[in-house]
Amino acid sequence: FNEPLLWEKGSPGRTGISLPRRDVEKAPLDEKLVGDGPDFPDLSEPDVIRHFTKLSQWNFGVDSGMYPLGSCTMKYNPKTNERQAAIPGFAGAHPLLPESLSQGALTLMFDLQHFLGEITGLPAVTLQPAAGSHGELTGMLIFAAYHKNKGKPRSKVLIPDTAHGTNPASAALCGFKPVAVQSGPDGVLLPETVADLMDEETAGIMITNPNTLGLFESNIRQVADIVHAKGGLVYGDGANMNAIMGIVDVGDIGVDVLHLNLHKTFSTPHGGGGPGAGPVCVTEELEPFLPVPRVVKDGDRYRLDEDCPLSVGKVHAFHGNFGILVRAYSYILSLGRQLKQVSQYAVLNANYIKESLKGHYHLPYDRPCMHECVFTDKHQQEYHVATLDIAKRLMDHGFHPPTIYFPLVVSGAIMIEPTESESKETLDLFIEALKQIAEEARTCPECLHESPQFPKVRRLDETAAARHPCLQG
Amino acid sequence: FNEPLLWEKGSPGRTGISLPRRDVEKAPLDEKLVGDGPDFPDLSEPDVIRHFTKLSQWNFGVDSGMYPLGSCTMKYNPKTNERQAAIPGFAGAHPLLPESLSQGALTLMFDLQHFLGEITGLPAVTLQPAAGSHGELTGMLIFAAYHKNKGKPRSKVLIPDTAHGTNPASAALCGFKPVAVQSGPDGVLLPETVADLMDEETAGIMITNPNTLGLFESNIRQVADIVHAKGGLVYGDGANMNAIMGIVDVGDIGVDVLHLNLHKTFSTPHGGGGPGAGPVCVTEELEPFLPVPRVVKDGDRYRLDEDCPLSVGKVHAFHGNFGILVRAYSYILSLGRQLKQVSQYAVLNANYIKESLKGHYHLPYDRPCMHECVFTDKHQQEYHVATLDIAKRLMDHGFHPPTIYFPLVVSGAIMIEPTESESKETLDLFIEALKQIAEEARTCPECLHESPQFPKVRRLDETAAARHPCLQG
Amino acid sequence: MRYLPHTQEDIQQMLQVAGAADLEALFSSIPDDCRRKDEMNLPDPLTEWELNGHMDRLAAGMGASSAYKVFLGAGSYNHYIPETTRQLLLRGEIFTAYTPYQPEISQGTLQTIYEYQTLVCRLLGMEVANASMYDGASGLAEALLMTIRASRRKRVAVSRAVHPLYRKVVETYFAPTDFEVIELPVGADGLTDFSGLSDLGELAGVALQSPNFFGCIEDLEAAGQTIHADPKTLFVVAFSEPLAYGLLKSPGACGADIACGEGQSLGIPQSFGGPGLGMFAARQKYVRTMPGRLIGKTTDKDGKTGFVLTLATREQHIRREKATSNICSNQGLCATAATMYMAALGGTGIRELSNLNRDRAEYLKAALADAGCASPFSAPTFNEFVVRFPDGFADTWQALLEKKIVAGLNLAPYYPELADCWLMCVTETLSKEDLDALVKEVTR
Amino acid sequence: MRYLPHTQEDIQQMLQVAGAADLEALFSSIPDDCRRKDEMNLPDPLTEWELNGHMDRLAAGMGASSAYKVFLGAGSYNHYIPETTRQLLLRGEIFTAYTPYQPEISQGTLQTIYEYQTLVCRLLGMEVANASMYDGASGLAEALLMTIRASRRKRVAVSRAVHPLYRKVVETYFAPTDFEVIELPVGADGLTDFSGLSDLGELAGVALQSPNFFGCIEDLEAAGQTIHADPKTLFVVAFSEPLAYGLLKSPGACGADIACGEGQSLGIPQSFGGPGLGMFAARQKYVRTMPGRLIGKTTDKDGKTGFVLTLATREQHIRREKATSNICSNQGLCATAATMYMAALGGTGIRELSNLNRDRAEYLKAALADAGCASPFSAPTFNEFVVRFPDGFADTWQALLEKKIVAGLNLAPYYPELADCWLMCVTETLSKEDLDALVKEVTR
Repeated sequence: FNEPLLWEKGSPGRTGISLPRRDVEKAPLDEKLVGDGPDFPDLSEPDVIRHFTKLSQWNFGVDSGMYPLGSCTMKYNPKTNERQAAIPGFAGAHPLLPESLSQGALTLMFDLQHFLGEITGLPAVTLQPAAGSHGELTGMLIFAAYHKNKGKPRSKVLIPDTAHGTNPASAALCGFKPVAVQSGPDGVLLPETVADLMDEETAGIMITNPNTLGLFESNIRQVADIVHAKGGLVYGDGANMNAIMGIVDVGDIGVDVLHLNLHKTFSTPHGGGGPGAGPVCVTEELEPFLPVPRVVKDGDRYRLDEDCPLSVGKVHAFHGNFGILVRAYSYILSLGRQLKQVSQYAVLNANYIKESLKGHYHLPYDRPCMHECVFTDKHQQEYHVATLDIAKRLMDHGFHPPTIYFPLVVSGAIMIEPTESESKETLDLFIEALKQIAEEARTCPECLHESPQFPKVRRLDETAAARHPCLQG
Repeated sequence: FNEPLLWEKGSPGRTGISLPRRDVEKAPLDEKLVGDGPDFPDLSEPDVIRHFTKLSQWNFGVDSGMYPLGSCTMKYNPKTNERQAAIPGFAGAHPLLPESLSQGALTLMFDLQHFLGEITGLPAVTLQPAAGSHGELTGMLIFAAYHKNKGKPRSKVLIPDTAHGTNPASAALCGFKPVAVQSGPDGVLLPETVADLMDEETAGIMITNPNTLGLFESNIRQVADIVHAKGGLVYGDGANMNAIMGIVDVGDIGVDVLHLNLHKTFSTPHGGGGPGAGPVCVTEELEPFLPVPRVVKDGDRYRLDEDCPLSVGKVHAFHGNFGILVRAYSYILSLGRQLKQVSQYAVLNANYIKESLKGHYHLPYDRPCMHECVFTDKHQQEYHVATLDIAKRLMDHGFHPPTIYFPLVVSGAIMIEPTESESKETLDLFIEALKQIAEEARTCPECLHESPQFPKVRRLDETAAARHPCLQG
Repeated sequence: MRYLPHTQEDIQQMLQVAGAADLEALFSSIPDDCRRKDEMNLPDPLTEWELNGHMDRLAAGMGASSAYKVFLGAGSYNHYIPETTRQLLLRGEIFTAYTPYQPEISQGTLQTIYEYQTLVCRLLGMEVANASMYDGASGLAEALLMTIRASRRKRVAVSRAVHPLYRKVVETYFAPTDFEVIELPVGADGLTDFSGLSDLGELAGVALQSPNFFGCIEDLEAAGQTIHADPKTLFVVAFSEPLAYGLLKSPGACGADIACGEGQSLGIPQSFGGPGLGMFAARQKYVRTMPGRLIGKTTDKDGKTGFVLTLATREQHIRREKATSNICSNQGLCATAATMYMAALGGTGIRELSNLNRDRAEYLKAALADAGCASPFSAPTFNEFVVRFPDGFADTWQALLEKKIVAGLNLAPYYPELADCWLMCVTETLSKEDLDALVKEVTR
Repeated sequence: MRYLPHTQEDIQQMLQVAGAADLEALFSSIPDDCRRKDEMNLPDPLTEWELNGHMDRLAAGMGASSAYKVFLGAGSYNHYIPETTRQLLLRGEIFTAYTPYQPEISQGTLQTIYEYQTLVCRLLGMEVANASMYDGASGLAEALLMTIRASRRKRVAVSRAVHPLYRKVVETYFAPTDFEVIELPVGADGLTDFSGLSDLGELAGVALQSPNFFGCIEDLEAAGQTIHADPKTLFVVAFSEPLAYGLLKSPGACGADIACGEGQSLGIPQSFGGPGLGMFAARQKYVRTMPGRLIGKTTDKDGKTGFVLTLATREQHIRREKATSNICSNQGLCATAATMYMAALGGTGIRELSNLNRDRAEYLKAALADAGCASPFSAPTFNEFVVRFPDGFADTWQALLEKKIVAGLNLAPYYPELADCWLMCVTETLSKEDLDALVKEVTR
């Protein structure tokens, strides 16, 4: 069934909200400042409920089924976290409350910083960035401020071809020119390649580890040494932290700056696009460059410290996405040291899928993977079946497709990240579905071209959408 | 997509719940008392969430669309009512708390009794019955107790053929023999018919008003006089109260006992089968017979009074479905005197549908209706299309079907109750759908026989289900 | 008003179609002498925000478990409810649906209740469970009426150790009938005394409760054998704390013909006593005399599995005055909550939770006994038990309210012979620390 | 642990398939010298119930609007949020979905955000709105960078009456670039002083905020004319209180090229400052230089209407270092909340709510002025305003905290020249009674 757009519904004078009682006079206002008010449709409360209930039914979420979107870590979002974020003392707190009335929030932030420091091995943490790429930007601002403070601003940043897609744009925003680094034949960085490119004009390197092929960058120590030797810094994209909690101490292996995606590793929901949170963890040496205000502890009281002359400044008006921090904090407290199991099971699940499917789909790098594995459509191409077809057909089996055509280093990539939330039974169903699709590619390629069959709409014309953009109604 | 039964999922040792920390020793227990524990499947929290999320998607509720189930008053269930019922002070209250710690709940109950008395014109109210038929039972217990107290127990109860279906069973539970009363040619009770049947062996009459044809029993006063003259009582089935709030004073027109369905008239959700609440309102004369405990007010304190020697006793272990009372109370406070508008709009909507469809479907009683109207399949029978087909086809248009084959006095009845929640646009879509179906009956009857097409399952074999009952898995 | 969609323009257009001059004219079929003359005397409508404030204020003074340590049980138990259950129940498709009369668009409710019936059967060791009754008390009354239908006899016996409020409801249901209820006494150990049973003549059914009102675990196996000495007598096992059957031998395993009770413990808030959940199960052979709705498995016209309401010929809307009960609306959403809760607990979880309830209660019982406050009863108990306190405890109890402790239920109004006794309940929500604090306070 | 489904048996079976002897062996590709030697020093896992208690305790001491009368605004506003929005947002299909990269199974998110874009355009009088930025501050920084891209110039001007924390974020974003930010002064009336604008040379963009940080309503129409004297300069209108545009002339109507600001007021909890909603809209002609995601309407292969992410060639994952921004995750769920809130308000509702906010604020402003606490600024204001208090008010302010009143924001840290001034905010959540109480307290 169709659901009309909001403004195709309603009738002027209806209302879907309870307006507070008017208890004061109308105050006059200079007419030249007054507008007509927006042309919003007037709906009743049942209209609003039904509209969004219906829309929601056309959406697939983690609550609907397995969502193996590679590099996105679509794990279960615990319901208790929503309860915690909605506690009136948090949800109704103004960001500029006096410190005496903010101790609960500041305690939470201080503790969360500490936990993230412990998990990453990078002890100084800012919670201000509102998303992963915002964290990357913050990290690049720190790179810039660090080199500027040394008196030698630098102009380039090395970015491997297996890094996350956002990295070049984040570097560019800070005026750095991204320099691509090719990964080696095993899908990991070779120290010699980095050594060839690293120079004293280069601020450092941005490494995603595990990388977007789902492989651990096994030469990370050597690479870091090379970069450090030239006075550069090592940035870690921590979006894939779900693979290595308790397994790797990121600070110890040479990373100087790392952002985390709380909406990936730490279970906060992605909300159909956000909000996320992208805390940045750094070495003690880099702590002075972190954004202000910093949450600090004086005796048994917490306060906000603005007095950080080397700080990059502010990246968010207030304290970042605090409500998301509450959820991540709740998750960490719920698991504690079991976070190591999270990583172990995430990696177990990915390897189980990899081994189960490798006879059916082409596996470009056949080695132990971390939390995700990357296949391609190479075996299916002879039947004119492409990655896109395979992805769309998975919808008909009740699964969200994996990430496709990424990473770019692999042609026709199918990037599967199951996460630790999925049970063996679910993985078996998913594997079975992909095997059936591989079989169907041979026997009925047109079935795949015509998929998906079951969702509300079929394949959409994205080209027309971009050619003649219709962005509002 | 299918969703397996709970026990087809899971794996022993998994858990979906957070078990509290064990802080005491295990205490021994005589082995002969110890069982094996139930064979429940062990699921994880994400398993549980996905299971019930998926099941819910196969359900149609008021939040999904128009639900014109006649006599069921499927109006909008305000979300704020759920908030109120979940306040920890209410949701976490034990029913046997001392009165000093129950003042909030008792205040609410006392006020709700008062409001229901004001709305019905019957001043004495019990909130204890847990549903409409429980209210009917309570009413019949009062009938029995009243006559017993007069020293003359009676054996019969008159029940018109346009009354709600539950009435005979409720009367029978109290040992009364139900005596059917035929309604007149206009669909309403004739005083002379009642006069012929009423005698001093008859405890009284149970009248549904407006009746199940959606018509107001216009001779109610005369009928009541006849019954009262023979020492009988008049029971009103208030399930259709949504038609007459602020329009009719039920006590004033001769009703002695009336139950209300809070889950119909007062917006509390029906929950896929309940819980409801069926308060009973009575005249001052009958107050002594109401169930105990009674909520009474002493000065500015509220207390529970058990000292009612004529009371019928208890019909619920505690105070009835208190959580439902909270919702109804919230609804009444949200609308106040606007409850009259509720009835006006409910009746307006029903008459609008009746007039819009009467050329297309047979209308057995063509007179102004109250909150619902009753059509039949008479015009469609020549195409071998029956009420059931029409109902099932409505599902394909995104509507819940009306009540069908009820009331029994009308063959092939289609009983439509829109309620006041539905906007004119929604009614127009509904009318349009029914017109299309009438057209389809002529042009493509097999399309109707094959409906519904779109829900998860098609028509189900109810005969086989009853012949070989499979009631557990 | 945000719930009422009509604008003045809508109303005018619709009145025209309806052929009425104004809203009042819609009611022309109501005779003048039946029209209400006055306006309803109701308060001004509150805004959503005023309502929130008003309700928060009313609720604030309640001695609820959010603010107090409550050692009350007696048919209403404070158990933790997972946030998952709370959030799932708020899904509109679940809570705004009616009784699933149209199965094609009600498979969510239907499969859920089919699962509920199954889990209830497994918990109670029974063969068939209905979709719910109003509460434990009315369920027991209906069970006893069912024994009368099934046996065609007219007399039932009920243990005095059955919840006194349940017995009151039974009394109410039986009052207008010519059936008789006889009380079975309680022995010194706190268990039902069956010694006089054989003198009571032909009984339709015998009901006891386990754990009984005193928290004591009845020897159901022995009771079943005694009762079934008359093979036509039905053995009814009631309960108010189903969690006990995570640990105890089930009614079915002990020969019960009907098992019925209150299911509030299974994920349903206490809510000042309701809505709860009347659980009701029986042996298959009695299914056609059972009250309440049943969901059955079947197939659709394409052969696909689906679920429907079934055996409706027992019910009031079909069988009218010959129905097995007049019940219509039941406690569907509460049964749904219980299904979610049982699914979350699992077999492993319910075993551990059941043990933890008992172990904490045993800890308190022992600590109180050590402090000189012993139980008058020797029978083993589950998560509640009776304690005899020294003279003057009523004042202590009252004083403890100030410290936000509700130290159990005084039995005087229910059992005059136990006027100096209190019924104490301990669930998993009270920690050892809470228990130690209580012992310290009551023995101060 | 209830989030982790694997049993020991599952793990063994899977390890076998994966070809690893144990869980540690799965990590064989990590060199030994990269393996963590110690265990993470994290606390024991809390149960759900312990977590609830812990969080309730942390939150209990907060000076939140549930417990305090808070007269703070300054970019975060306490507005009523309908229960409908809260409950709808908890629907799993909405909040557990990712960015809608697969449109066939994301039409819920996509249609919602398309509706959001449309309502934002209507509110701000603009032609195209994106799917959101992080917050008002970063949105302003991105808007200024966009004026640089669009104009190919290198200098922007920002009013000193723009939120000081937003200006700090702008400063941060501009620090590593070779672009320049110039501050425009504030006049004695509380409005931006444009008198020196023509001396500033070629400007890429000029940004002001209305209502500005002092609550004053800028004369956007006049400002637009002044700024557009140079036709290549983009006029950027920022805001922190979008509710004002229920009443005020929209940025678009006044000639704005970009309108951007914080949308937290539209149905989003304050949450100690985030997550909020960066609203961002522009004229159509600038669409290809805009940052952020865009949803467009299109058709599927059967010709059915549907929605997709579009114009992605501006974005980081396609265009990489040449992207219009690096933004990827945005504030989607907050945009969804705002859509629900705007849908519930409607055109009629937002007008009345906007008026009520202003009228209540005017009432307080007048009452304080009567009591001798006047505003230093004469310009009209919306729902907040600056008041100059007599010496010693800082102590009064501190004392009022004890009475659970937070009496505005002292401007000293932000504007040293206004050290004796406080910014007071009044929304619909503060009643006349609350306002009278404040006046009484501060003038005591």
